[in-house]
This record gives sequence, C-alpha cells and structure tokens, in this order.
Amino acid sequence: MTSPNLYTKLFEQALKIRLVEEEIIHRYPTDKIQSPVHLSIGQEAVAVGICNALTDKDNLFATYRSHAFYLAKGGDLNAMMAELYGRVDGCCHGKGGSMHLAAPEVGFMGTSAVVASSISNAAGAALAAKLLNKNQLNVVIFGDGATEEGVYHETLNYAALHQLPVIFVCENNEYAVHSELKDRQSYSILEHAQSYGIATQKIEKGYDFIEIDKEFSKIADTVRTTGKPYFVEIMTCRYKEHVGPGEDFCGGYRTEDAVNHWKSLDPICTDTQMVERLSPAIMQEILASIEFAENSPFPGLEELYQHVI
Amino acid sequence: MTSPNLYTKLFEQALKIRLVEEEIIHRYPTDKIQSPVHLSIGQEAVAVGICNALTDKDNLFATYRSHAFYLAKGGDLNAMMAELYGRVDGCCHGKGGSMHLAAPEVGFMGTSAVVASSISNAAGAALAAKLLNKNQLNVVIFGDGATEEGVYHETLNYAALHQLPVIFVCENNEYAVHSELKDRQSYSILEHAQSYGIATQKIEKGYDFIEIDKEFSKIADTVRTTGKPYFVEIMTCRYKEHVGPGEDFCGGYRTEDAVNHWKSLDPICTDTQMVERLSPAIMQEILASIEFAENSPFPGLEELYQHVI
Amino acid sequence: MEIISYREALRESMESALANNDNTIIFGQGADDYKGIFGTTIGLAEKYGKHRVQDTPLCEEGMTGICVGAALNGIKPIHIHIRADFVFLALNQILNMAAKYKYMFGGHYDVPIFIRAVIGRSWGQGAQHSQSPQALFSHFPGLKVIMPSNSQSIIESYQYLLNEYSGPVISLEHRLMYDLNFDVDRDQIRTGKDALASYIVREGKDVTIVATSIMVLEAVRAAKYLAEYGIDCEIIDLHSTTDIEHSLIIESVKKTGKLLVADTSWVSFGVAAEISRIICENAPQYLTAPVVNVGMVPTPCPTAKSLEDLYYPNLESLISKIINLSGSGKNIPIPDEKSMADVYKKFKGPF
Amino acid sequence: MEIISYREALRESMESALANNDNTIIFGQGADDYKGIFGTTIGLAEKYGKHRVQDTPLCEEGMTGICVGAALNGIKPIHIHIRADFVFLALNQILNMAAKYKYMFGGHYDVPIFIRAVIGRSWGQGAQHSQSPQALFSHFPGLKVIMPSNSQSIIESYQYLLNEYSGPVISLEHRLMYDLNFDVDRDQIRTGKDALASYIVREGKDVTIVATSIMVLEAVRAAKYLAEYGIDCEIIDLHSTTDIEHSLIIESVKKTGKLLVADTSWVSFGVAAEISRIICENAPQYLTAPVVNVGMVPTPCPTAKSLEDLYYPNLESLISKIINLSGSGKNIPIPDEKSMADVYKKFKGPF
Ligand SMILES: Cc1ncc(C[n+]2csc(CCOP(=O)(O)OP(=O)(O)O)c2C)c(N)n1
Ligand SMILES: Cc1ncc(C[n+]2csc(CCOP(=O)(O)OP(=O)(O)O)c2C)c(N)n1
Ligand SMILES: [Mg+2]
Ligand SMILES: [Mg+2]
Repeated sequence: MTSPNLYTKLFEQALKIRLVEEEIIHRYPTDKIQSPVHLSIGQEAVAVGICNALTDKDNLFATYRSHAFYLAKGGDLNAMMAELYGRVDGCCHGKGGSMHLAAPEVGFMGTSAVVASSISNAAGAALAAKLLNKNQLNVVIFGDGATEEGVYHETLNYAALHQLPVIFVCENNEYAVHSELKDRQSYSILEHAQSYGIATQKIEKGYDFIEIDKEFSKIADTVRTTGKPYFVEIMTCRYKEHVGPGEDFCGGYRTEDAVNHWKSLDPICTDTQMVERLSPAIMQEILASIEFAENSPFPGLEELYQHVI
Repeated sequence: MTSPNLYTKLFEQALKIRLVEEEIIHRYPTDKIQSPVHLSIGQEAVAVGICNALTDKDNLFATYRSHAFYLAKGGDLNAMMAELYGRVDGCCHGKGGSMHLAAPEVGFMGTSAVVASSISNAAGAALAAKLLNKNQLNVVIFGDGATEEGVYHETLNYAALHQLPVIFVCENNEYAVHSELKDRQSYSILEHAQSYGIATQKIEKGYDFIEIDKEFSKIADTVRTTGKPYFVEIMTCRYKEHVGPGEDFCGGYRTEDAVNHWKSLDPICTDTQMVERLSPAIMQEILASIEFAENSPFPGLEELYQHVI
Repeated sequence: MEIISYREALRESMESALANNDNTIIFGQGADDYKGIFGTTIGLAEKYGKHRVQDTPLCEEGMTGICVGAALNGIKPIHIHIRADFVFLALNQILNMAAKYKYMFGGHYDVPIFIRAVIGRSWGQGAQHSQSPQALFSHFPGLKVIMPSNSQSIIESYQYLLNEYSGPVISLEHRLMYDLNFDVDRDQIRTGKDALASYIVREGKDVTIVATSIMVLEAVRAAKYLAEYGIDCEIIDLHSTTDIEHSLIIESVKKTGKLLVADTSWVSFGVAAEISRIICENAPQYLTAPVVNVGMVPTPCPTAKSLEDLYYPNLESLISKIINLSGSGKNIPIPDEKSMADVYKKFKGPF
Repeated sequence: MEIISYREALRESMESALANNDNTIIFGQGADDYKGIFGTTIGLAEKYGKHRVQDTPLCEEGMTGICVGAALNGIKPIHIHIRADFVFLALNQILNMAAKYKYMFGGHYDVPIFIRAVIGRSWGQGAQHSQSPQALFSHFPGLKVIMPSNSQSIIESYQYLLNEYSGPVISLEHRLMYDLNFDVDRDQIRTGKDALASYIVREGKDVTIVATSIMVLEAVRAAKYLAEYGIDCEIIDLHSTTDIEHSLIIESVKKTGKLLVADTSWVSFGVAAEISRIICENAPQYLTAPVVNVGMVPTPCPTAKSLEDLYYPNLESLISKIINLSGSGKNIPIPDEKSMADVYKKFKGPF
C-alpha cells in the first residue's frame, strides 16, 4: 500500500525535473544555455525512486544525462540553472556545465561525459566507505551502453571480489545515441552481471517511481546490512533526442509509437490532475532559478585559473 | 583410440619444446640470452594439442609466454634461438626477443608483452577472415589473468555480436605472477564467457596432448563449419617461476607438492622411455640451433632504423 | 576551382576509400545512423553495406584492437571517434600495439589503420570533449599524425594515406571547420608523400607563423588584417606534426627572425615546444626576438562561454601578439573579436 | 650522512606513508607478494595488513578509477605499476578524470592519488616494457610529474607529496637506479613545495646540462670526466617536468650560452622540446650555439643488446656531444663506454 503522501512527494519531484527540462527546451533557442544538454525527460522516475532511498551521506555518481539525478539527490536548483547558464554561482562556477554537475553537500559526487568512467569511481568510493567504516552507500548510475566498456567488467569483478557496498544502477533506455541494444550487446545485462556473483534485480516499470522506490529501498537496506554489491537494471524510455532539446523521430531509428506507449504509462503524462495542481508552485521555483542564473555574473580570469591543482 | 603415431608425434613436439627451454635455462647464466624469458615448461601439451588442429593458413596470436606456441605452430627453431640471442637472423631480426616472436609464414601472428592486448587483435583478424572469405581460423592464447582486463569483455562481446570465427583459448595455470585466481577473480571463467552466448569447453587435463588435440580438433571443425566463436579453457601448470630460468617455491605462494602432482601426470615426466628414445635427435637439432644463433651477426644501425613506419 | 566544405571533403574521402578498395571498412559509433558522424559517413552504409560501414559498441580499446587485427589480416580499417578525448581509452592499442607492430616483429607486418578523431571547440564542450592530443601521439615513433586545415588538405592527404600508405595514421579534424567552405583546385592536388608536407600558405617577410589546424585560418585572418598596416606575415601550415619540414621553418625564420607558433592544444610539451626544439637544434641565431606561442591556457577546458573565450585564442589576442612580436606598429588598432567560435559559427566561407 | 639505495628510499617512503596516515593504501599487482614490487613494498602487507597493501587484479583502467573514487572519499591511494607502459591502459582515468576532477567541478574535490610507475632500460625489455611517458603526462594541466634521480630526491618529494599535497601525482622511477646507493643527508631534506623544485647539481661555466632521472647521473659522470680536461659543466636536475624552474635554466644558459638536454625518452615532443620552448620564449639570445639533445633514438625500443646499446644514450656519445658543444677540446680522448646498462648493473655506488 502506497501512502498518498509518498505518491505526491515523488510525483512532485519527478514533475519538477520534467518542468525544469521543459523550461530548458523552451529557453534553449535563446542561446543563453551554451552547453549541450542530455535530457532525462521520460526517465525521471528512475532518479526520483532511487534517490528517495538515499540520505545526503550516501554518494551518487552519474553521467552527462544527470539533471534528474542532481535534483532528485537534493542538488540546489538555482545552482544548477546558473551552471547551465555558465555563471559564477553555478554549482561548479560555470566550469562544468550541463555534463558536469556536482553537489557534494548532498552526496552528488559528479558526472562524467566519458561513458562508463564513473563506474569505477563509485566502487573506489565504496572501498573507502568500507575501510573507513562510513556506513555509507555508494551508488552509480550509467546507461545500457556503458556496460559495453571494458572498465565495467573490471569494476564488477573488483567490487564482487572485495564485497564492496556499492549499487550499480543501469538505466536501460535501450539506446546508445541511435543504436539499439541488439546491435551492440551479445549478453543479457542482468545475466552477465550475475556471472560475477553479484545479486541482481531488474525493474521493468521504469516509469513507476513508487515501484522503484519500493524495490530500491529494499536493495539499499540489504546493502547497508550485508555490505555487498548489488546490481539493478531499470528499463526506461528517453522521450527526446540523445542530446539537444528536440525530438528525433525523423531519424528513423525508433518510432513515435514506441515512445507513446511508454508515455501512456507514465504518471507525469497521465495524471494531469496532479500536474495541474503541482505545476504552478514548481514553475515559480523554476522561474526564480532562471532569474537567479541570469543575474549571476559570468566567471572571469580568476575562475579560469583557479582549481587546476 | 589414439594411434601410436599421433602419440609419438605430439610427444616429440612437446618434448622438443621442453628440451629447448631446458637448454635455455642451462645457457641463461652465460648472459648470452639478453631478454627476459617466460618459460612454458609444464604447459607444452596445450600448445602441441592446439596447434595440431591448425594449418599454416590459420592464425595464432599469443603472449610473452610463447616459445611453446611458436614452435608448435611450426616456427623455425633456428630463427627463434637467434631471436633470443639478439641476432640478425632471429625471426624478428633481434628486435623482438623472447617476448615478441612471430612467424607469419606459418600463421604465428605475434605476441604481446602487455597482458590481454592480442585478444582483440585475433577477433579483428577473424573479422577480416570472415569478410574476405578466407576460410581461416583465428585463435588467441592468453592466461587466466588476461580475462580480468576490460578489453577481454569488449572483445567477447564483439566476437559474439558479429559471430566471428575466432577461438579464445585461456591457458589457466591458476596464477598471474604470484597471485592466485581466488584473489583476482569473482567469476568462473567459463560461466562468464557463456554469458556472451559463446560456446565453451573446459579441458581439465592440460598435460594430456592427445586429449587436447581430440577436443580442440572437434572445436576447430565446429568453428570452421559454423563460423561462430568458441571459448576453451585449459587447466595447466607452470613448473618454473613466472619469468626467468629458476624455480620459486621459496616464494611461498604455492608448494612444490602441488607442482609435483601435476608432474606425476605429465607424460614428458613419466614416459621416460619415450624421452630417452626421442631426446638425442632433438638435442642435436637444439644444439645446431644454438650454433646457428651464435654464428649469426648482431644487428646494427641498419636494423635499428628499419621498419619504424 | 570548386567550393567544397570540410565536411564534404571528408565525406568524399570516405566514399572514395570505400569505392577504391574493397577491403576498406569504416568503423565508428553511429557510423551508419542518420547523422553519420557529423555528416561524413551519411548514406555510405546504405550504399556499401553495414558490414563495410559499421556501427560499433562502446569499446574504444577493444575496437582499436579489432582494427589492428583486421589490418594484420587484409582489411584497411578507418576508425572514427567523434571526440579525440575518447581515444584515451584506446591508447594501449595505439601506442603499444599499432605503433610498434611493424618494428617489434622485424618488419613482418604492416598495420594500415586510419583513425579519425574530432578535436576542438564548438561550444560548452567542457574538459572532456575538447582536447587536442597531437603532441601525445607525435612523441611516439611509428605513428603519422595529420591536422588538416582545409578541404584540399583532406582530399589530398586522405587519398595518399588511405590508398598508398600502410602504417597507422591519426587524423585530427577540427569541429569548427566542418561547416566551412574552401576553394579546392583538383589540378593542384599534392600526391604521394608530398600530401603530408608542411607548406607555406602565405609568404611574408616580417614574422613567421607556424600553425596547425584551425589556427592556420586564424593566422590567415590575422595576416590579412595586419597586411593593411604594413606587417607582412609568413604562414606555414604544419599539416603533419610527425612529418614536419624542418628546413621550411628554419628558412622562414632566417628570413623573418621572428617566430610565432599557433596550435590548438596546450603550449607546454606541445607543438610550440617541438618547433622551438627544431629552431634551437638548428639555428637559434636566426631568432631576433623571443618566440611567441599561442594555444589553450594551461588549465583543463572550462564550459562557460565567458571562460571559453578566455581559454581559447582569439583574433584580438593573436593580432596583438603578432604586433608586439613584429616590434612595429604601436598605433595599429586591435580588432574587437574575443570569440573564435562565434566567427566560425556564422562565417561559412569560402575561406 | 647515510648511504641509502634508491630501492630502500622507496621502501622507506612507502612505509612512512602507511605509518603517517591511516588512510594511505597501496595498490599494485604483486604489492603483497614476496618480491614486493622490486623490493619496495616487501613486508608491508604483513605489517600493515593486506587491505592496506593490496594485490590487485589485472585491470589498470578500473583500478585507477577505483583509486580516484577512493581518493574522493577519504583514502590516499598509492598505485604502483611495474612498467610505465601498462599505464597507457589507464590514461582515460588519469587524463580525463583525475587531472580534471578538481577543475571540472569548480574546486569541490581533491584527488590525492599517487601513481608510481617504473621506467627505463634494464635489458632486453623491448618495445612495450621500456617507455618513459613524462612528456605525455606533462602536457596535461592538472597533473604533477616527478622523475627522482637519487634517494634524497625520493625521500623529500614523496614526503611532501604523500603528506601535504592533495592532487594527482605521477612518479617515474628508473629501473636501473634501484640497486644504486646514494648519500642521503637528512638535515638537508627539502620540505614543502621546494621538494619538487629543479636544482643545480653541479655548478659550471661552460655548458648547461638539463637532465632528468638517470640522465642526471650520466651527466655527472660526463662532467667529472670532462672537468679533468677543462670543460666545466653546469648540471640541472629537472626533477619535476611539470614544475620546471624556468629562471634556473635561463640563468644558467645566460652564463654558459650552451645547452644540452638529456632525457630518458624520445626527443621529439619531449623534455628536450619543452626546455627549448622555455629558452625560446624567454631568452634565445643567450644561446651562443645550437642546442644539443640526447635521448632515445626515434624508433620503438629494440630488444637485442647490440641494438639497445645504439638506441639508448651512453657515456661515449654524451661526452663527445658535450665536447662538440663546448667548442673546445678537440684533443680530449673519448672514453670507450657504449652501454649504460652494463655500468649500472655493476656499479652500486654510493653515487
Ligand atoms: C567513452 C565514450 N565513447 C563514446 C561517447 C559518445 N557518447 C556519448 S553518450 C553515448 C551513448 C551512451 O549510451 P548509454 O550508456 O546507454 O546512455 P544514454 O545516453 O542512453 O543515457 C555515446 C556513445 C562518450 N561520451 N564516451
Ligand atoms: C597490462 C599488463 N599489466 C601487467 C603486466 C605484468 N604482468 C606480466 S605477466 C602477468 C601475469 C599474467 O597472468 P596470466 O594472464 O594468467 O598469464 P601467465 O603469465 O600465467 O601465463 C602480469 C601481471 C603486463 N605485462 N601487462
Ligand atoms: Mg542508453
Ligand atoms: Mg596464469
């Protein structure tokens, strides 16, 4: 039984992410956001469901497609917007941009634009957590494509060998840019992960934040208790093009129908009542963040030379 | 039923390899072989059994531990010895040394001293064989340790995805330098390989060249027919230290008993009659190869600058 | 004379490679999709088959090794990376295998693999999508590295390298030039090894500018501007960083006494350093003033536009440096152009 | 004054790192075995536990990423590679992640990882076990690279970098020096940032020699020899290739007018190039003769001893180059020493 409060809470978070990204789409033609954006629209429930099971002390590592995770983990919206606008009050002083968000105060540890690069970092952080008795989870998000990189194999092996408290979350949207799974992978992601002796779970309903929260909370509890690695695959669907604000059904690599089917299951698409109820307050917050961003100064020479070593 | 001829033939090949390497040990203190040697003593049956199923048109890629494979594939002994002696008549004009042998005339395609680096090369050669209709097998030999490298995962995936006629042979001697399997791997090598949908076979009796030949011939025939990848794991035992001419039971990472058990099963150790019968002729060949090597000139400035691009 | 964009020149080169040689195979993430690697492989999978224009999984080290192995067995692979930064995952195969396979085995094998990697600024690419690793590759014997600065350069050098050359090649293509149009004169196509040579783009007597990739265009723009004020720049397009024509540079410096090196990467241990070495080993006495080097600021690449504009060279800073170096012209006005990216996003040429 | 070998200095530094900081962890293939990475970690696993002195699987990229992640979360990893060539498998994590993590995220994180990698000749190592990638690393902002040339240098720089510094470091240790003994004066230990500085090993007035790693020792041997014939060499140990003291080099060249750079890697795009850049940008007029550079021949490394002896610099060629450069001493006899490896395998010091 889901409490209505939980549904509302997670819905609100997911909706906020969607509206933020829709506002980014809306503003993109102004050229004020001068950084490529990889939108999570359609995939918000994954971020929201997972982060609800984590505390600020738990660490999350993610990818270039991480507005959703940054926000769900509790990252400050103003700081994110300023980062996208390339301003000095951005969460990384404008040096990161959309592909490199971080919010250490809530355990959002950074995102890499080189596919699969953060997977081993999360295992390393889990090793540190274990050795330093931090009682802390380390979670890493990556796409289905990332599992093809060699470092994924190296990391699963190490994490299983040392029994590290790390949770691998594969956000499977079935595409790497425009390439389908079947053209890239000879293995089943889940079975392959099992071959390392890692416990696994697959969640098919990647639009259902309640389900994801429920399942992931159990997994998080298990890992907190056992200290052992876990692997979670969550099926999901990216509504927009791989990078950029548009749609790309013209590309011919997938059909609008396939995406529409997913939309028909997605609460943020179907529960219009909730959307109407919650949107106004969220929109205010978003507009305020844009104002914040636009009022923030551009970084200059001082920032340029800072933080190299 | 094994024909006595086959037994003699393979025994002779295996014995030749053993005697060559024992002669290397014997000569090593003279400092004339100025290159690190990774000896195959104890592992010869693997090379002999596999290569008997291959023709000169089939390609084999291997590692720094490849005197055995070079010879079993049909590489010229004189040229190998001259290579170890750093002479101009060496199979690579002295530029390769023990770790980098090649004999293209018999399909021995080269060996890498960077663990796992040749695995993907073999898959690429198999792709070429397939696209160019070469009716040729491509086989790659690597150690158990090599399966830990990321590129191994990348290559198994690609080979299975494109259904390439490549045979992966893991020579499992249970150690990478001084580290045991259990301290390095969380997976079973065979099951892990199966997760890519690759057909697999394990051969426990890595000392038994007849058995290896029998099994590997079947596999080679299968791959010639189906054009699909195959994975073979062969258990074996390295008698000597990881690199160098000595023994290293003093190192404490394994016991002499464990190796002695293997020796008690190894025909080259047990069938002393055959050894006595075949050794004299082989020794003549070996001594001739050393004379050949010692009479060959040292490479000089011309060779130094040749073959860069 | 035709007008051909950098992108079209690349696409044409890819198509001729497939057409001229049945054994040529193109590999790249998305090589067969509707965007076709920034348009340079569009339609080729349809025409030549998906086995010859292959999409690949995400596995840079593995794919490079597969290309090396295929090259050893009769294929001529072209391997494309949409960002040079991703090639760092494949450096073991490039540096330890491809660059050494021929030498290590005493000349038994050739490894004819051609790697295309896109470098450089477009906008907001950040620290991991903007690097220009020519110096890294050029330090290792066994590789050829080219940095074409126009369409003609692509057509001629790709033609030579894909048809006649049999070793590993890395071509670094600058993203900001893809949309630019250039004059191409097919009668003047350089052939054979000449297609790799450094060459003089513009003769001049006051200052020598040695430039790579898009910095050649920047140098040309600066030179045009300064010509009106009486500063006469000689510009050398280095073109290949592994096949540098020492005498061309030395002779030019002998004439001008003044050297500026403009490269797309960091200055330290970069092309600037190598050019200084060539001068110092051969003819330091020709220098009548300290050498000036232009490149990326010594930090990782920031994302914000305001920082990018400080990070990358621009016409304003280039021109003022040339003026200073030339020692003349205190009264020359400096143009107000702080962003190279802005220019190349609007200006389409022909250059 | 004590006599301490390079190997002992390394082992001592490893042990102090473990003793001084509970969060220091050593990772390396074979770090806990009976050979202990050429003796530099022997006994440490027994004393500090296998979780602090960890053997690792074969996975250079993965382990480096694990070290980076551990460093982000409170650990100070030391990651050891017995050959620098294997580090090419980890360059994505080093160049794209470790070197940029601090900058890219606006200073939120430090990545205190210390990578030790063994370079250089011993014998018969061939093309894939002999490379010296200081130039590669030094081109990328965000990294510190050191090349200690003696035991004191190890003790002081490791002490600073492992205790006080919090960014990524690469230390390239030369295999041929492991068995050498050096005088160490604990009262003269340089502390803080000074421990990275380039310094004058020997003052002289005729020729400036800038050297790295074992080439410093070679330079000292050459200088001693030549001193008897009246050629007075000034030797600068560069020590760090990322923290080069420009003024030290420039002042020295001002005095001598003559520069020779001796490095362990290839000359093109290498340390030699960078030193020339520094001179060219600052004071080319001080050079009274062309610069001479000494390093590996521009080919991959061959295996045969006869080729190695031609491939690597030796005392004979070094001395004759210095004599030529100095312009004096046509009558100085050249010593007959063609193999550096032979010398260091016999000679144990103290140096
Ligand atoms: C190592 C590397 N190779 C290629 C790319 C280019 N690229 C960016 S995203 C992407 C697809 C990744 O797919 P997936 O992991 O499924 O994540 P998704 O984008 O679907 O969320 C590719 C190929 C890259 N950034 N890094
Ligand atoms: C990439 C790389 N890492 C480390 C090494 C050092 N090394 C050489 S052989 C070896 C062990 C390899 O073990 P395995 O693959 O089982 O082969 P074996 O030596 O047992 O035949 C190691 C770690 C190397 N050569 N290459
Ligand atoms: Mg995906
Ligand atoms: Mg083994």
